[in-house]
Amino acid sequence: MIIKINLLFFGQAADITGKASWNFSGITNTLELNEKLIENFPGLQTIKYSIAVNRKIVRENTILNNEDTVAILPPFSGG
Amino acid sequence: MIIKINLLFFGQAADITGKASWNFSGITNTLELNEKLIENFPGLQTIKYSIAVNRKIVRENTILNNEDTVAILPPFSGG
Amino acid sequence: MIDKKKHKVFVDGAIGPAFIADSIAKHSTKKNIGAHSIFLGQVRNDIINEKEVEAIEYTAYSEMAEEIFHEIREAAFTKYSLTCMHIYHSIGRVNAGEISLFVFTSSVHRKDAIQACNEIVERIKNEVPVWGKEIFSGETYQWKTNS
Amino acid sequence: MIDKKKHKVFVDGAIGPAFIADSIAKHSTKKNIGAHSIFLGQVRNDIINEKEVEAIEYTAYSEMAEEIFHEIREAAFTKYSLTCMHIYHSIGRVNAGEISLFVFTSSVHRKDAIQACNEIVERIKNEVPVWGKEIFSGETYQWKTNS
Repeated sequence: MIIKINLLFFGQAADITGKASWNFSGITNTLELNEKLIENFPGLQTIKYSIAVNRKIVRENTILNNEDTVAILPPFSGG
Repeated sequence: MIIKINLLFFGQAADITGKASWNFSGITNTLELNEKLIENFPGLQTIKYSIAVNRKIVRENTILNNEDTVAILPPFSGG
Repeated sequence: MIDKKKHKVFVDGAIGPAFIADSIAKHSTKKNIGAHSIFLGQVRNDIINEKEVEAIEYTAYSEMAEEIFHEIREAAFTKYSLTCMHIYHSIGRVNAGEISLFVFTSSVHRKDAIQACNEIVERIKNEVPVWGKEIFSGETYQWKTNS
Repeated sequence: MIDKKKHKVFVDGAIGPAFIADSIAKHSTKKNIGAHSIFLGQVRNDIINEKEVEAIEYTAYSEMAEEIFHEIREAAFTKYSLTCMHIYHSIGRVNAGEISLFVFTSSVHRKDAIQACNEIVERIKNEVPVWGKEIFSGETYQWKTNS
Protein backbone atom coordinates (compact mmCIF):
# COMPACT_ATOMS: atom_id res chain seq x y z
CA MET A 1 0.00 0.00 0.00
CA ILE A 2 1.28 3.44 -0.90
CA ILE A 3 0.76 5.78 2.03
CA LYS A 4 -0.57 9.27 1.51
CA ILE A 5 0.19 12.11 3.91
CA ASN A 6 -1.24 15.59 4.30
CA LEU A 7 1.49 18.22 4.32
CA LEU A 8 1.02 21.65 5.86
CA PHE A 9 3.38 24.61 5.34
CA PHE A 10 3.49 27.62 7.67
CA GLY A 11 5.16 31.00 7.81
CA GLN A 12 8.19 31.37 5.60
CA ALA A 13 7.90 27.73 4.48
CA ALA A 14 4.54 28.55 2.92
CA ASP A 15 6.14 31.54 1.17
CA ILE A 16 8.92 29.36 -0.26
CA THR A 17 6.69 26.53 -1.45
CA GLY A 18 3.90 28.83 -2.54
CA LYS A 19 1.47 26.43 -0.82
CA ALA A 20 -0.32 26.11 2.53
CA SER A 21 -0.98 22.39 2.07
CA TRP A 22 -0.08 19.54 -0.23
CA ASN A 23 -0.74 15.83 -0.56
CA PHE A 24 2.30 13.63 -0.78
CA SER A 25 2.58 9.89 -1.52
CA GLY A 26 5.20 7.23 -1.72
CA ILE A 27 7.40 8.06 1.27
CA THR A 28 7.60 6.03 4.46
CA ASN A 29 9.39 8.21 7.01
CA THR A 30 10.23 11.83 7.80
CA LEU A 31 13.82 11.57 6.55
CA GLU A 32 12.60 10.53 3.10
CA LEU A 33 9.94 13.20 3.22
CA ASN A 34 12.54 15.84 3.96
CA GLU A 35 14.70 14.75 1.04
CA LYS A 36 11.72 14.87 -1.33
CA LEU A 37 10.72 18.26 -0.02
CA ILE A 38 14.14 19.76 -0.64
CA GLU A 39 14.20 18.19 -4.10
CA ASN A 40 10.89 19.85 -4.91
CA PHE A 41 11.53 23.13 -3.05
CA PRO A 42 15.28 23.83 -2.86
CA GLY A 43 14.49 27.14 -1.14
CA LEU A 44 13.62 25.21 2.04
CA GLN A 45 17.36 24.62 2.50
CA THR A 46 17.78 28.33 3.24
CA ILE A 47 15.59 28.25 6.38
CA LYS A 48 15.42 26.35 9.62
CA TYR A 49 12.29 24.34 10.33
CA SER A 50 10.92 21.61 12.57
CA ILE A 51 8.63 18.80 11.49
CA ALA A 52 5.45 17.92 13.37
CA VAL A 53 3.68 14.61 12.81
CA ASN A 54 0.05 14.75 13.90
CA ARG A 55 0.72 17.95 15.87
CA LYS A 56 3.76 16.63 17.78
CA ILE A 57 7.24 17.82 16.91
CA VAL A 58 9.54 14.92 15.99
CA ARG A 59 13.31 15.32 16.38
CA GLU A 60 14.36 11.94 14.95
CA ASN A 61 13.41 10.01 11.85
CA THR A 62 9.81 8.92 12.27
CA ILE A 63 7.75 6.32 10.41
CA LEU A 64 4.77 7.81 8.61
CA ASN A 65 1.37 6.18 8.39
CA ASN A 66 -1.39 6.64 5.88
CA GLU A 67 -3.36 9.88 6.40
CA ASP A 68 -0.80 11.35 8.82
CA THR A 69 -0.65 15.12 8.91
CA VAL A 70 2.89 16.46 8.67
CA ALA A 71 3.58 20.15 9.26
CA ILE A 72 6.66 22.13 8.26
CA LEU A 73 7.25 24.69 11.03
CA PRO A 74 9.76 27.54 10.74
CA PRO A 75 10.96 29.03 14.08
CA PHE A 76 8.02 30.32 16.10
CA SER A 77 7.57 34.03 16.62
CA GLY A 78 4.37 34.47 18.56
CA GLY A 79 3.78 36.74 21.52
CA MET B 1 19.97 73.48 75.36
CA ILE B 2 17.19 70.96 75.80
CA ILE B 3 16.35 69.42 72.47
CA LYS B 4 12.79 68.91 71.39
CA ILE B 5 11.75 66.21 68.95
CA ASN B 6 8.54 65.53 67.06
CA LEU B 7 7.36 61.99 67.54
CA LEU B 8 5.04 60.21 65.11
CA PHE B 9 3.21 56.93 65.80
CA PHE B 10 1.82 54.70 63.06
CA GLY B 11 -0.31 51.58 62.77
CA GLN B 12 -0.52 49.53 65.91
CA ALA B 13 1.88 51.91 67.72
CA ALA B 14 -0.68 54.68 67.33
CA ASP B 15 -3.35 52.34 68.74
CA ILE B 16 -1.20 51.54 71.79
CA THR B 17 -0.18 55.11 72.57
CA GLY B 18 -3.54 56.54 71.61
CA LYS B 19 -1.69 59.28 69.72
CA ALA B 20 -0.57 59.99 66.18
CA SER B 21 2.05 62.53 67.25
CA TRP B 22 3.71 63.85 70.37
CA ASN B 23 6.40 66.32 71.35
CA PHE B 24 9.20 64.99 73.48
CA SER B 25 12.05 66.81 75.21
CA GLY B 26 15.11 66.07 77.27
CA ILE B 27 16.50 63.04 75.49
CA THR B 28 19.65 63.02 73.36
CA ASN B 29 19.61 59.77 71.41
CA THR B 30 17.28 57.05 70.15
CA LEU B 31 18.21 54.58 72.89
CA GLU B 32 17.10 57.05 75.56
CA LEU B 33 14.01 57.84 73.56
CA ASN B 34 13.10 54.19 73.39
CA GLU B 35 13.47 53.76 77.15
CA LYS B 36 11.27 56.80 77.80
CA LEU B 37 8.69 55.55 75.34
CA ILE B 38 8.39 52.17 77.00
CA GLU B 39 8.19 53.86 80.39
CA ASN B 40 5.29 55.97 79.16
CA PHE B 41 3.63 53.29 77.02
CA PRO B 42 4.46 49.79 78.32
CA GLY B 43 2.22 48.31 75.62
CA LEU B 44 4.91 49.12 73.03
CA GLN B 45 6.94 46.22 74.45
CA THR B 46 4.36 43.83 73.04
CA ILE B 47 5.01 44.81 69.40
CA LYS B 48 7.98 45.03 67.04
CA TYR B 49 8.83 48.41 65.59
CA SER B 50 11.57 50.29 63.79
CA ILE B 51 12.60 53.87 64.45
CA ALA B 52 13.02 56.41 61.65
CA VAL B 53 14.84 59.68 62.24
CA ASN B 54 13.93 62.28 59.65
CA ARG B 55 12.40 59.60 57.41
CA LYS B 56 15.43 57.25 57.48
CA ILE B 57 15.30 54.04 59.46
CA VAL B 58 18.10 53.84 62.04
CA ARG B 59 19.30 50.44 63.25
CA GLU B 60 21.80 51.66 65.85
CA ASN B 61 21.69 54.23 68.59
CA THR B 62 21.50 57.63 66.91
CA ILE B 63 22.09 61.13 68.30
CA LEU B 64 19.00 63.31 68.10
CA ASN B 65 19.05 66.99 67.22
CA ASN B 66 16.58 69.70 68.01
CA GLU B 67 13.45 69.55 65.84
CA ASP B 68 14.21 66.07 64.52
CA THR B 69 11.18 64.04 63.49
CA VAL B 70 11.22 60.53 64.91
CA ALA B 71 8.69 57.94 63.73
CA ILE B 72 7.71 54.69 65.42
CA LEU B 73 7.05 52.17 62.66
CA PRO B 74 5.46 48.75 63.25
CA PRO B 75 6.13 46.11 60.54
CA PHE B 76 4.93 47.34 57.15
CA SER B 77 1.94 45.72 55.53
CA GLY B 78 1.31 47.60 52.32
CA GLY B 79 0.53 46.12 48.93
CA MET C 1 -12.73 27.75 43.79
CA ILE C 2 -10.31 27.08 40.95
CA ASP C 3 -11.43 28.37 37.58
CA LYS C 4 -10.04 25.90 35.09
CA LYS C 5 -12.60 26.36 32.37
CA LYS C 6 -11.08 26.46 28.90
CA HIS C 7 -11.66 29.39 26.63
CA LYS C 8 -10.52 30.21 23.13
CA VAL C 9 -6.97 31.60 23.19
CA PHE C 10 -6.88 33.15 19.73
CA VAL C 11 -8.67 36.44 19.17
CA ASP C 12 -8.98 38.33 15.90
CA GLY C 13 -6.74 41.37 15.75
CA ALA C 14 -5.44 43.44 18.65
CA ILE C 15 -6.36 42.89 22.31
CA GLY C 16 -7.90 46.15 23.53
CA PRO C 17 -7.40 47.77 26.96
CA ALA C 18 -11.17 47.54 27.58
CA PHE C 19 -11.04 43.76 27.13
CA ILE C 20 -8.20 43.61 29.66
CA ALA C 21 -10.11 45.83 32.11
CA ASP C 22 -13.12 43.58 31.77
CA SER C 23 -11.02 40.48 32.53
CA ILE C 24 -9.63 42.17 35.64
CA ALA C 25 -13.06 43.34 36.80
CA LYS C 26 -14.46 39.81 36.56
CA HIS C 27 -12.06 38.73 39.31
CA SER C 28 -13.47 41.05 41.97
CA THR C 29 -16.00 38.36 42.93
CA LYS C 30 -13.17 35.91 43.64
CA LYS C 31 -12.32 37.29 47.01
CA ASN C 32 -9.69 34.70 47.92
CA ILE C 33 -7.37 36.15 45.25
CA GLY C 34 -4.54 38.26 46.66
CA ALA C 35 -2.41 38.80 43.58
CA HIS C 36 -2.70 39.11 39.82
CA SER C 37 0.24 38.99 37.45
CA ILE C 38 -0.26 40.23 33.91
CA PHE C 39 2.02 40.15 30.89
CA LEU C 40 1.18 42.12 27.77
CA GLY C 41 3.09 41.83 24.51
CA GLN C 42 2.90 44.99 22.42
CA VAL C 43 3.90 45.28 18.75
CA ARG C 44 7.02 47.44 18.31
CA ASN C 45 7.70 49.75 15.38
CA ASP C 46 11.24 48.40 14.94
CA ILE C 47 13.35 49.93 12.20
CA ILE C 48 14.87 47.16 10.07
CA ASN C 49 17.10 48.15 7.15
CA GLU C 50 15.71 51.68 7.35
CA LYS C 51 12.11 50.49 7.11
CA GLU C 52 9.63 50.83 9.96
CA VAL C 53 7.42 47.96 11.13
CA GLU C 54 3.83 49.13 10.78
CA ALA C 55 2.11 45.98 11.99
CA ILE C 56 2.58 42.30 12.61
CA GLU C 57 0.33 39.80 10.92
CA TYR C 58 0.03 36.63 12.98
CA THR C 59 -0.77 33.19 11.61
CA ALA C 60 -0.88 29.95 13.57
CA TYR C 61 -1.14 26.21 13.21
CA SER C 62 -4.32 26.44 15.28
CA GLU C 63 -4.99 22.76 16.01
CA MET C 64 -1.46 22.21 17.28
CA ALA C 65 -1.36 25.58 19.08
CA GLU C 66 -4.55 24.80 21.01
CA GLU C 67 -3.02 21.50 22.15
CA ILE C 68 0.15 23.24 23.34
CA PHE C 69 -1.79 26.00 25.09
CA HIS C 70 -3.71 23.25 26.87
CA GLU C 71 -0.47 21.54 27.93
CA ILE C 72 1.01 24.83 29.17
CA ARG C 73 -2.19 25.50 31.11
CA GLU C 74 -2.29 22.07 32.76
CA ALA C 75 1.42 22.21 33.65
CA ALA C 76 1.02 25.63 35.29
CA PHE C 77 -1.99 24.51 37.35
CA THR C 78 -0.03 21.44 38.47
CA LYS C 79 3.16 23.32 39.36
CA TYR C 80 1.67 26.46 40.94
CA SER C 81 -1.20 27.15 43.27
CA LEU C 82 -3.33 29.26 40.96
CA THR C 83 -6.89 30.49 41.30
CA CYS C 84 -7.28 31.48 37.63
CA MET C 85 -5.31 31.63 34.42
CA HIS C 86 -6.17 33.27 31.13
CA ILE C 87 -4.19 33.40 27.90
CA TYR C 88 -5.15 35.42 24.81
CA HIS C 89 -3.13 35.71 21.61
CA SER C 90 -3.94 37.74 18.52
CA ILE C 91 -4.38 36.26 15.08
CA GLY C 92 -4.31 38.52 12.03
CA ARG C 93 -3.06 42.08 11.84
CA VAL C 94 -1.97 43.98 14.95
CA ASN C 95 -0.59 47.49 14.46
CA ALA C 96 2.50 48.84 16.19
CA GLY C 97 1.49 50.10 19.64
CA GLU C 98 -1.30 47.52 19.96
CA ILE C 99 -1.34 44.44 22.19
CA SER C 100 -1.02 40.91 20.77
CA LEU C 101 -0.48 38.75 23.87
CA PHE C 102 -2.28 38.85 27.23
CA VAL C 103 -1.31 36.38 29.96
CA PHE C 104 -3.17 36.74 33.25
CA THR C 105 -2.60 34.60 36.37
CA SER C 106 -4.16 34.95 39.82
CA SER C 107 -3.34 33.36 43.16
CA VAL C 108 -3.79 33.72 46.91
CA HIS C 109 -0.13 34.66 47.48
CA ARG C 110 1.88 36.61 44.93
CA LYS C 111 4.75 34.19 44.21
CA ASP C 112 2.52 31.66 42.45
CA ALA C 113 0.90 34.19 40.12
CA ILE C 114 4.20 35.90 39.30
CA GLN C 115 6.24 32.77 38.63
CA ALA C 116 3.47 31.07 36.67
CA CYS C 117 2.96 34.15 34.50
CA ASN C 118 6.68 34.38 33.65
CA GLU C 119 6.91 30.68 32.86
CA ILE C 120 3.80 30.72 30.68
CA VAL C 121 5.13 33.65 28.64
CA GLU C 122 8.45 31.87 28.03
CA ARG C 123 6.70 28.69 26.99
CA ILE C 124 4.36 30.54 24.61
CA LYS C 125 7.28 32.28 22.91
CA ASN C 126 9.22 29.00 22.52
CA GLU C 127 6.62 26.31 22.00
CA VAL C 128 3.47 27.62 20.36
CA PRO C 129 3.32 27.41 16.56
CA VAL C 130 2.55 31.04 15.80
CA TRP C 131 4.35 33.19 13.24
CA GLY C 132 4.53 36.94 13.03
CA LYS C 133 5.07 38.66 9.71
CA GLU C 134 6.50 42.12 10.20
CA ILE C 135 4.75 44.40 7.73
CA PHE C 136 6.72 47.47 6.68
CA SER C 137 5.26 50.66 5.35
CA GLY C 138 5.08 50.14 1.60
CA GLU C 139 3.71 46.58 1.77
CA THR C 140 7.03 44.70 2.06
CA TYR C 141 7.50 42.30 4.97
CA GLN C 142 9.84 39.92 6.76
CA TRP C 143 9.21 37.02 9.12
CA LYS C 144 9.76 37.89 12.75
CA THR C 145 12.14 35.85 14.93
CA ASN C 146 11.75 35.61 18.70
CA SER C 147 14.73 36.55 20.85
CA MET D 1 11.92 58.18 25.02
CA ILE D 2 12.05 57.28 28.69
CA ASP D 3 9.10 58.47 30.72
CA LYS D 4 10.54 59.23 34.13
CA LYS D 5 8.05 61.84 35.21
CA LYS D 6 6.96 61.50 38.79
CA HIS D 7 3.34 61.13 39.68
CA LYS D 8 1.52 60.72 42.94
CA VAL D 9 1.67 57.11 44.10
CA PHE D 10 -1.11 57.19 46.68
CA VAL D 11 -4.69 57.16 45.48
CA ASP D 12 -7.80 57.35 47.64
CA GLY D 13 -9.59 54.02 47.94
CA ALA D 14 -9.54 51.13 45.48
CA ILE D 15 -7.79 51.18 42.10
CA GLY D 16 -10.48 50.48 39.50
CA PRO D 17 -10.14 48.34 36.35
CA ALA D 18 -11.00 51.38 34.21
CA PHE D 19 -8.05 53.28 35.67
CA ILE D 20 -5.79 50.34 34.80
CA ALA D 21 -7.20 50.15 31.27
CA ASP D 22 -6.58 53.86 30.83
CA SER D 23 -2.96 53.45 31.93
CA ILE D 24 -2.47 50.63 29.44
CA ALA D 25 -4.14 52.56 26.62
CA LYS D 26 -1.83 55.55 27.13
CA HIS D 27 1.13 53.39 26.14
CA SER D 28 -0.11 52.66 22.63
CA THR D 29 1.62 55.82 21.41
CA LYS D 30 4.97 54.53 22.72
CA LYS D 31 5.63 52.22 19.83
CA ASN D 32 9.10 51.13 20.92
CA ILE D 33 7.56 49.21 23.84
CA GLY D 34 7.46 45.45 23.33
CA ALA D 35 6.40 44.24 26.77
CA HIS D 36 4.38 45.35 29.77
CA SER D 37 4.47 43.62 33.13
CA ILE D 38 1.70 44.37 35.61
CA PHE D 39 1.24 43.35 39.21
CA LEU D 40 -2.08 43.89 40.99
CA GLY D 41 -2.59 43.36 44.70
CA GLN D 42 -6.18 42.47 45.56
CA VAL D 43 -7.69 42.51 49.06
CA ARG D 44 -8.55 38.98 50.25
CA ASN D 45 -11.51 38.05 52.44
CA ASP D 46 -9.32 35.95 54.75
CA ILE D 47 -11.05 34.18 57.62
CA ILE D 48 -9.17 34.90 60.87
CA ASN D 49 -10.49 33.37 64.08
CA GLU D 50 -13.81 32.70 62.35
CA LYS D 51 -14.21 36.31 61.27
CA GLU D 52 -14.10 37.40 57.66
CA VAL D 53 -12.02 40.34 56.43
CA GLU D 54 -14.40 42.81 54.83
CA ALA D 55 -11.90 45.45 53.87
CA ILE D 56 -8.40 46.75 54.52
CA GLU D 57 -7.91 50.32 55.63
CA TYR D 58 -4.49 51.59 54.59
CA THR D 59 -2.56 54.34 56.32
CA ALA D 60 0.94 55.53 55.47
CA TYR D 61 3.76 57.72 56.64
CA SER D 62 3.36 59.64 53.41
CA GLU D 63 6.48 61.85 53.46
CA MET D 64 8.74 58.87 54.08
CA ALA D 65 6.81 56.61 51.70
CA GLU D 66 7.17 59.09 48.84
CA GLU D 67 10.93 59.18 49.42
CA ILE D 68 11.15 55.39 49.36
CA PHE D 69 8.97 55.11 46.27
CA HIS D 70 11.33 57.60 44.62
CA GLU D 71 14.36 55.51 45.61
CA ILE D 72 12.71 52.30 44.33
CA ARG D 73 11.90 54.07 41.09
CA GLU D 74 15.41 55.42 40.53
CA ALA D 75 17.01 52.07 41.39
CA ALA D 76 14.79 50.23 38.90
CA PHE D 77 15.54 52.72 36.10
CA THR D 78 19.27 52.33 36.83
CA LYS D 79 19.26 48.56 36.97
CA TYR D 80 16.83 47.77 34.16
CA SER D 81 16.28 49.16 30.69
CA LEU D 82 12.74 50.49 31.15
CA THR D 83 10.63 52.70 28.97
CA CYS D 84 8.05 53.53 31.66
CA MET D 85 7.21 52.69 35.23
CA HIS D 86 4.09 53.47 37.23
CA ILE D 87 3.26 52.64 40.82
CA TYR D 88 -0.10 53.24 42.49
CA HIS D 89 -1.04 52.30 46.04
CA SER D 90 -4.37 52.79 47.79
CA ILE D 91 -4.82 54.83 50.94
CA GLY D 92 -8.02 54.47 52.98
CA ARG D 93 -10.58 51.72 52.72
CA VAL D 94 -10.38 49.00 50.05
CA ASN D 95 -13.00 46.25 50.15
CA ALA D 96 -12.26 42.55 49.68
CA GLY D 97 -12.11 41.84 45.94
CA GLU D 98 -10.85 45.33 45.12
CA ILE D 99 -7.34 46.30 44.02
CA SER D 100 -4.96 48.18 46.32
CA LEU D 101 -1.61 48.00 44.49
CA PHE D 102 -0.84 48.52 40.80
CA VAL D 103 2.74 48.22 39.55
CA PHE D 104 3.25 48.70 35.81
CA THR D 105 6.58 48.45 33.97
CA SER D 106 7.28 48.63 30.24
CA SER D 107 10.36 47.86 28.18
CA VAL D 108 11.56 47.04 24.68
CA HIS D 109 12.34 43.40 25.56
CA ARG D 110 10.32 41.45 28.09
CA LYS D 111 13.02 40.51 30.62
CA ASP D 112 13.53 44.07 31.83
CA ALA D 113 9.84 44.78 32.42
CA ILE D 114 9.24 41.41 34.13
CA GLN D 115 12.25 41.48 36.44
CA ALA D 116 11.79 45.14 37.34
CA CYS D 117 8.11 44.60 38.16
CA ASN D 118 8.88 41.67 40.46
CA GLU D 119 11.64 43.54 42.23
CA ILE D 120 9.54 46.66 42.71
CA VAL D 121 6.69 44.64 44.25
CA GLU D 122 9.09 42.96 46.73
CA ARG D 123 10.62 46.30 47.69
CA ILE D 124 7.21 47.92 48.19
CA LYS D 125 6.06 45.11 50.49
CA ASN D 126 9.27 45.28 52.54
CA GLU D 127 10.34 48.89 52.57
CA VAL D 128 7.42 51.27 52.21
CA PRO D 129 5.84 52.54 55.46
CA VAL D 130 2.24 51.56 54.79
CA TRP D 131 -0.01 49.71 57.20
CA GLY D 132 -3.12 47.73 56.47
CA LYS D 133 -5.81 47.33 59.07
CA GLU D 134 -7.95 44.27 58.37
CA ILE D 135 -11.54 45.24 59.10
CA PHE D 136 -13.82 42.37 60.05
CA SER D 137 -17.55 42.32 59.71
CA GLY D 138 -18.83 43.74 62.96
CA GLU D 139 -16.32 46.60 63.17
CA THR D 140 -13.48 44.76 64.90
CA TYR D 141 -10.04 44.79 63.26
CA GLN D 142 -6.46 43.55 63.39
CA TRP D 143 -3.26 44.90 61.89
CA LYS D 144 -2.18 43.02 58.78
CA THR D 145 1.30 41.50 58.53
CA ASN D 146 3.07 40.92 55.20
CA SER D 147 4.33 37.42 54.46
